[in-house]
Amino acid sequence: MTRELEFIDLSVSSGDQRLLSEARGALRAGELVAVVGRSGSGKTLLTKAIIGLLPQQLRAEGKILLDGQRLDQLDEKAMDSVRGRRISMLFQQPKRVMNPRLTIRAHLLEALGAHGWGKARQHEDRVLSLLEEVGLSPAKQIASKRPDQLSGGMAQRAMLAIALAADPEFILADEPTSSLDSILKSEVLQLLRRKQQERGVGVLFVTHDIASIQHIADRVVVVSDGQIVDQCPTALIFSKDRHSKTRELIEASLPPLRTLRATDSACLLESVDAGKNYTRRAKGPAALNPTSLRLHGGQVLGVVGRSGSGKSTFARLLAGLEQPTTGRIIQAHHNGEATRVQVIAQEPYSSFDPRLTIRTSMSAAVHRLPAIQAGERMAQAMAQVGLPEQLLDRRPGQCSGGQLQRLAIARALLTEPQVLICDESTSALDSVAQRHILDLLLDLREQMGLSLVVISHDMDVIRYVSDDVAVFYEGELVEHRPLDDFLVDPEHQHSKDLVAALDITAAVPAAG
Amino acid sequence: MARNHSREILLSPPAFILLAVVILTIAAPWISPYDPNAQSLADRLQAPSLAHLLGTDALGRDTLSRVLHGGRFSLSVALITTLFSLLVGTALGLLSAVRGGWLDELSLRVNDLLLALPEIVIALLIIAVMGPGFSTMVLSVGVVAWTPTARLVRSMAAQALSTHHVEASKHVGASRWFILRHHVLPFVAGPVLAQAALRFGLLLVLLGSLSYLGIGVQPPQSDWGSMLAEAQPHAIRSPWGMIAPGAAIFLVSFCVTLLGNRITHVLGGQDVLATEAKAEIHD
Amino acid sequence: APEKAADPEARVVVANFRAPVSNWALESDDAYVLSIAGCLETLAKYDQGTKTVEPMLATSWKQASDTEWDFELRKNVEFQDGTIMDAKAVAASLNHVLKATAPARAVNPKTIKKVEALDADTVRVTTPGADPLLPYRMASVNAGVLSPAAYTGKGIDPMHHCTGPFAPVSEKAGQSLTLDRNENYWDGEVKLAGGEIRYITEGATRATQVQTGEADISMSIPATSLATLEADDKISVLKADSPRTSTLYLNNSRAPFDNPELRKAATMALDLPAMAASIYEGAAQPATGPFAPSEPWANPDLTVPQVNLEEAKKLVEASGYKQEKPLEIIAITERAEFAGVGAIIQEQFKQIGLQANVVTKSYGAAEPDVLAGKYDMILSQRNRMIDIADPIGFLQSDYTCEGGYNLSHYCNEDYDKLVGQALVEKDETKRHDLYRKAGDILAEDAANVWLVNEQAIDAVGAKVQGYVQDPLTRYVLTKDLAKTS
Amino acid sequence: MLRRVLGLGAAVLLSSFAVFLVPFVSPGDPVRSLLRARMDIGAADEATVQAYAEQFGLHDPMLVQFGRWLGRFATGDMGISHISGTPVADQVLPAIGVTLSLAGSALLVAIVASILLGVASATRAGQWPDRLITSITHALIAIPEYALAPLLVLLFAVRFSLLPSAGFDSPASLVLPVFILALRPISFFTVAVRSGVCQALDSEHVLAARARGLSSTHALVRHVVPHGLLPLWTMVGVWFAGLLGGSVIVEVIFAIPGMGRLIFDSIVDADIPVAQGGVVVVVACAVVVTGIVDLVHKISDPNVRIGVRHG
Ligand SMILES: Nc1ncnc2c1ncn2[C@@H]1O[C@H](COP(=O)(O)OP(=O)(O)OP(=O)(O)O)[C@@H](O)[C@H]1O
Ligand SMILES: Nc1ncnc2c1ncn2[C@@H]1O[C@H](COP(=O)(O)OP(=O)(O)OP(=O)(O)O)[C@@H](O)[C@H]1O
Ligand SMILES: [Mg+2]
Ligand SMILES: [Mg+2]
Ligand code: NI
Repeated sequence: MTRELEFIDLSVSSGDQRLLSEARGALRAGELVAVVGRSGSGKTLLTKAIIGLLPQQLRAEGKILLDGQRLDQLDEKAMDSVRGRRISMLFQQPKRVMNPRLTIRAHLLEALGAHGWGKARQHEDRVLSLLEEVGLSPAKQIASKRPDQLSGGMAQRAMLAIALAADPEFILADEPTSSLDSILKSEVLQLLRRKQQERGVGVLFVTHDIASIQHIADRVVVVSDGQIVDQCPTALIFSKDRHSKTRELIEASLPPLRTLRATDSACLLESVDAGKNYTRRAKGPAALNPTSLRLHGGQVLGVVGRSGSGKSTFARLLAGLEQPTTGRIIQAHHNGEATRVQVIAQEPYSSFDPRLTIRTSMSAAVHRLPAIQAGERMAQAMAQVGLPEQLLDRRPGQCSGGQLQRLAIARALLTEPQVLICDESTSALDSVAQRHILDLLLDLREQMGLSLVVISHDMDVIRYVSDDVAVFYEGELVEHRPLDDFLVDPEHQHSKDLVAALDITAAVPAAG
Repeated sequence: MARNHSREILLSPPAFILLAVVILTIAAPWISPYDPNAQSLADRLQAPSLAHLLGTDALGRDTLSRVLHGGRFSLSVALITTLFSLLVGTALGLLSAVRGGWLDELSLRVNDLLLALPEIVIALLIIAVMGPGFSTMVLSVGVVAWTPTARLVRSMAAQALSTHHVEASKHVGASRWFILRHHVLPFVAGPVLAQAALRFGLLLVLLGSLSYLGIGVQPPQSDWGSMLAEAQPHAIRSPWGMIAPGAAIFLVSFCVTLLGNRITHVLGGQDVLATEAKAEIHD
Repeated sequence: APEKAADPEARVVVANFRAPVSNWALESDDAYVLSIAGCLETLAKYDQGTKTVEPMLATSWKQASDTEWDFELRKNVEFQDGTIMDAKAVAASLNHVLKATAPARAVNPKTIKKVEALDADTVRVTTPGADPLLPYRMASVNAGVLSPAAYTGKGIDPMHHCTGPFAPVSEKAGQSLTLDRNENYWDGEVKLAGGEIRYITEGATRATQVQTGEADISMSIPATSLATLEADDKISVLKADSPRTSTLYLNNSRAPFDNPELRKAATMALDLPAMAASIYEGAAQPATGPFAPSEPWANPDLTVPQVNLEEAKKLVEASGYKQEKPLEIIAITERAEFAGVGAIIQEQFKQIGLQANVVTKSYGAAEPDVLAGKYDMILSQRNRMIDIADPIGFLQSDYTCEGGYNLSHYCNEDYDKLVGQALVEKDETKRHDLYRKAGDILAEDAANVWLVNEQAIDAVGAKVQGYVQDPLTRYVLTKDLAKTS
Repeated sequence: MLRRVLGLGAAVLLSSFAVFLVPFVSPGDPVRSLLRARMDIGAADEATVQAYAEQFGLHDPMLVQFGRWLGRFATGDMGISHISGTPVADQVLPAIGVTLSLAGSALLVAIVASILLGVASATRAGQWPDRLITSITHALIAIPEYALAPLLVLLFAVRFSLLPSAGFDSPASLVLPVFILALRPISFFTVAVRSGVCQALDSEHVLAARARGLSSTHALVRHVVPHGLLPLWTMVGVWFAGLLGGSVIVEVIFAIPGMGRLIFDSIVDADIPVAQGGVVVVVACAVVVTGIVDLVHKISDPNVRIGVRHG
């Protein structure tokens, strides 16, 4: 008999509000099931409900069966021996879910159920072999590190080691790759898939990005507004007659198509050997080594690179938010006015003051104009980003992430910029919202001749929007070329990895 | 603060009690049954009776009348001190958060110093210079009392200023005043108000302790603290003299703290004591 | 019931109102603490019962001349460290006090010129002028005698360096002094095994301590605690006339109280018995004049002034005083009860048409103005026998025209003449007569309003035996003090 | 750190100078005040005052006197008490010892109590035990200790004879003063622990630990409480500093020869070297304590250690 984790009529409610209603499904050992859905659709609640760790104020109903045993009827103590041993979890932010005070070893020992005195020594071998298994070496050294001493990719691997520690039958993975850049993402995905197949574990893989799992998942479950609206084997998910929500998700995944781009030759912004060193000591590694680059009117420049490679620093220099320590940024002058540059931040929710109405926040950009004129300008900007004017009188908490990111763009438009810098402006959004924002940006360029600098760690995004690509690696601009050339023939090793990652997800064999 | 918020705060039991106490003390000259200073040596240290609802003190003065009149002094000193420290603390806290640099450094050090110096010692220093009295009490406590507010405002304002949305506002050209008015003040106001309520309660107790030690209000004027000190020797024979002013201090301080807590609650914040806790944390 | 037998192993805990602050300097009030502790002894001793000066460490004394006194020392007295108390040691002890920068009230270069050892057992004390009161001075605690080893480079070390029935063995700074019985005491067997003097400056706390049994004897119980302690049958409360009179000092040197009529009116306005019964809880007697009635030089014919508002009002009118602004009564904060006293006086003055405000100040803050004559009234309190058991110092400094502590700025030549005579009068009866006459003049002139004579109140636990109250707070741990188990 | 040390130096100088000024600005002759502390009320004559002032140089110009004090202080000498004539250190050191043990035990009690109360109420957030504890903590800070202390003495010392009414010698004599001193810190600490633990309970790493199969008590002990106590330690430092000289009332009521009282009395008596010494020691101790707490905080909080600012 294959082992099976089944949930029947599982509902989660907060007060009278149903957040998840009557979900039904099953996960067999050795199977990787993807749960996809837009942000807020209830994917996380589903996993938490299964493992019995819903927040206090939420209530779950329905049956959860593990090999026929009712988990929902177990007491806390019995549940404790299920968690970790038979079902374990992977999370989106590995660093946030580890105790910053404890070493990786301590976390692993804890997962092994061995945090008592004297047991640590006995389990040392197991700890090391687990770390090696997930590709973390030298294992001994890494075991003694604390979470904040690891990079994102390493931390996610460590998290996987912890999840595998007690040899569970099932793993519930809640967006474990969405905080990683594309290279890491594909690495971790492959690793997860490999382990899952080696060990015959059943994995419930939660994601909002249907494209990323198309080659690894056995089955797909689509969640929308708290309901499971569709489920089928992965191969069938792309057929035209699926549920509309499924279609929406699939359409949002970025196609490698490219629209026609016309760049005018006027140079708006130029970086001449601009570099930045935050540390006072000249010896220390610079955040950004001297970089030279030109930005033309109507151009879309895609900027990629690992975390910490200096992308944001470069953006801040371009926007004039920071003074370069070497070189300079030259703004072109037209009719006596310098190029206006605006920045759109990554996190939509934190870029508006939660206490203020959107109108008040937006008025910061036009507070020098008379009230009537300011109102007109705001209305105009709202129209440009395709939002109804009523939204202005809401507070950020009452808007969705996608709406807020549009509002942030509208606010930037109020200053009539010529260059818009989007620093990871879509990475906090689900795939559908992301697609909409990217399309909006391309529209704006088309209509208003805006130049865009799009910073992203996601090669799909870069490929979708860019005319030219700039690759940063360890504080250095290592490659700057038109997109076409770049995709065909990347020069730098890192660029090669990036381009390869675009295909690697596809190269992982699906279980047959 | 939205209208319904104010209602939620103002219609709570502690608010009612406080309002009642304030009205009673303001109306003291008209409603108190006796002249608070009228002595009747024959009727000293009486237990509560119909004639004297809270009994009489060692000079045969009516305790109820004295508690009512004493409240005028206690409450007004505490109020003025609180307002004083609120103004000074907010101004300095904002200044050091916004300006930073040496000003910030200086105010941090002054804070450190005032934290380390015992409050009563500071009060003594000022009393030594100015002699006891109303203004001395306000000043001697006020000199230290602004520091928690300043620390809170500084840390809250710094927090507000370091948010992404302030950064975003700055990018689109918001003026300093715009940021202060829309992003900083609304963020700071709630906790500061709540803290002021808490401070009021604490100051009421502290001011009482000055009077109790005999370095606060000077007879024949009296406040709750000095009434306590006067009544303490007779505590066994006539506990009412102690219980009444003690309970008054406790009640007002308690209610005002609860009120402060309610303010933060309504604003979705933490316990008012926790804002104080946060204010204590500084670098 | 028959008395239980004393326990020879018992120790007595005394809650004292005074803490030593001057590193046991004998010229300071620390000498009182050592005396109370049964450690420090003097050549002579003033006996409250017989009202005479009696031998102590000296067996006798005689005047060699007007200014020279020879004290014959008791033989075979040993200090607690085993050394012999000889004339050299005594002279050295006294000379130490004489040389102090801030000299003692009774023993200082103005009253004693020099002290020298005539032979092993005789000490000669020379005074600058004739001083019939010298034996009184030698009975003052400041004239105590310590072993030469007590005088160290760092100050005075009293441990095992006295002659008394108890030897100090250890001290907890700011808290207490522990003593053990002196096995070799010259005056016979010591009944207690030892004792402890606790320094507790808060009166209410002293009262509580005897109530809980933590202390066996509590000295100077505040009036406010009296009723509670008297209600407790495990405690006996002892009272005695003390030489302290709470006084409303009137500024005789400036308007309006330079007018004797107005001063008399003030006297008549105040209801002293009511004051004594209320604020002082009956622990003080309404004053009849400058002296307490039990003092040998008090005029027995003086009575408590009667309240006479009518007469007082008339006197105020007759004095022609037009009140423009309220007078000021300074109540010193060192004495908590003065605030209440001031409030009562304020009320009663109102009835005769005198408006007054009470201002509380620490004595230190008030002193410069008061000494300079810039005040109306001050409530204060004076110990007439703080230096010696005779009021001459008080009469001289407080009321003569040139007196150093003449707060009321009183000046009357007749009075000065009487005091001058008393200073050199050898005969005690005659001297007391002169005091009485001087006191009568003060009363007649209504120099001040003497409010109440305070009483010394000690509370003693039931187990204590043989405690004799000393209103001058000099003796507590004595050889005869005992305690049952 | 260097800044802190400089700040400490400045703080010590400033505060000792402030204390030093008192006799110059307050009414009354400080020399007479000193003499009165040695002997009961009564005016010393001018010659005595002169001689006494001379002995300690009290009639020298103000700055000369302060300079002299500074010079001595620089060599580690806190001077001579003007009342007892003995080294100030002999009075200040025992007093700070007393106060350190008093404040230390009060804080210890407060820490233990607040951890118990705070964790209890955080883990039952919103239920009746939480509401009860919250009301108690708010009531505690409103209690005037000068009213409560005499009442407790009446109850425990006089009525039931369970505890000493005053003094500072036996452990029993510490019970009441420590309890009273601990009240206010208990309430502040409890709230801090509660909110810290609540936050920790909501944090993802606790959720993850539970998902790893850790029982709820185990997770509480290992992950929640240590994290939830972070805000507590800073508060402990601040309170310790505050209590060093701020326990005058309790010291007066219980006849404890501590620092608060020593400073209070010496200012009243104009014994300025002692007051200066006391203030210097209190301020220094306070700064050292907060420094230690900072250090502990830095070591125990990895976020602070690696220099990440957190809100
Ligand atoms: N503790 C809670 N109390 C009330 N509502 C909640 C709570 N947690 C989640 N919700 C609501 O439940 C819904 C589903 O949330 P869930 O976290 O499962 O979404 P998700 O699919 O995981 O989204 P994402 O992709 O953004 O992680 C959302 O509307 C959310 O607002
Ligand atoms: N304000 C600052 N002070 C000091 N160092 C900084 C600061 N901002 C960035 N750095 C450092 O500069 C380097 C480059 O950072 P930057 O933010 O430009 O990277 P990034 O490519 O945008 O990374 P990510 O993808 O994580 O956003 C990093 O090592 C970072 O730690
Ligand atoms: Mg989720
Ligand atoms: Mg970045
Ligand atoms: Ni911190």
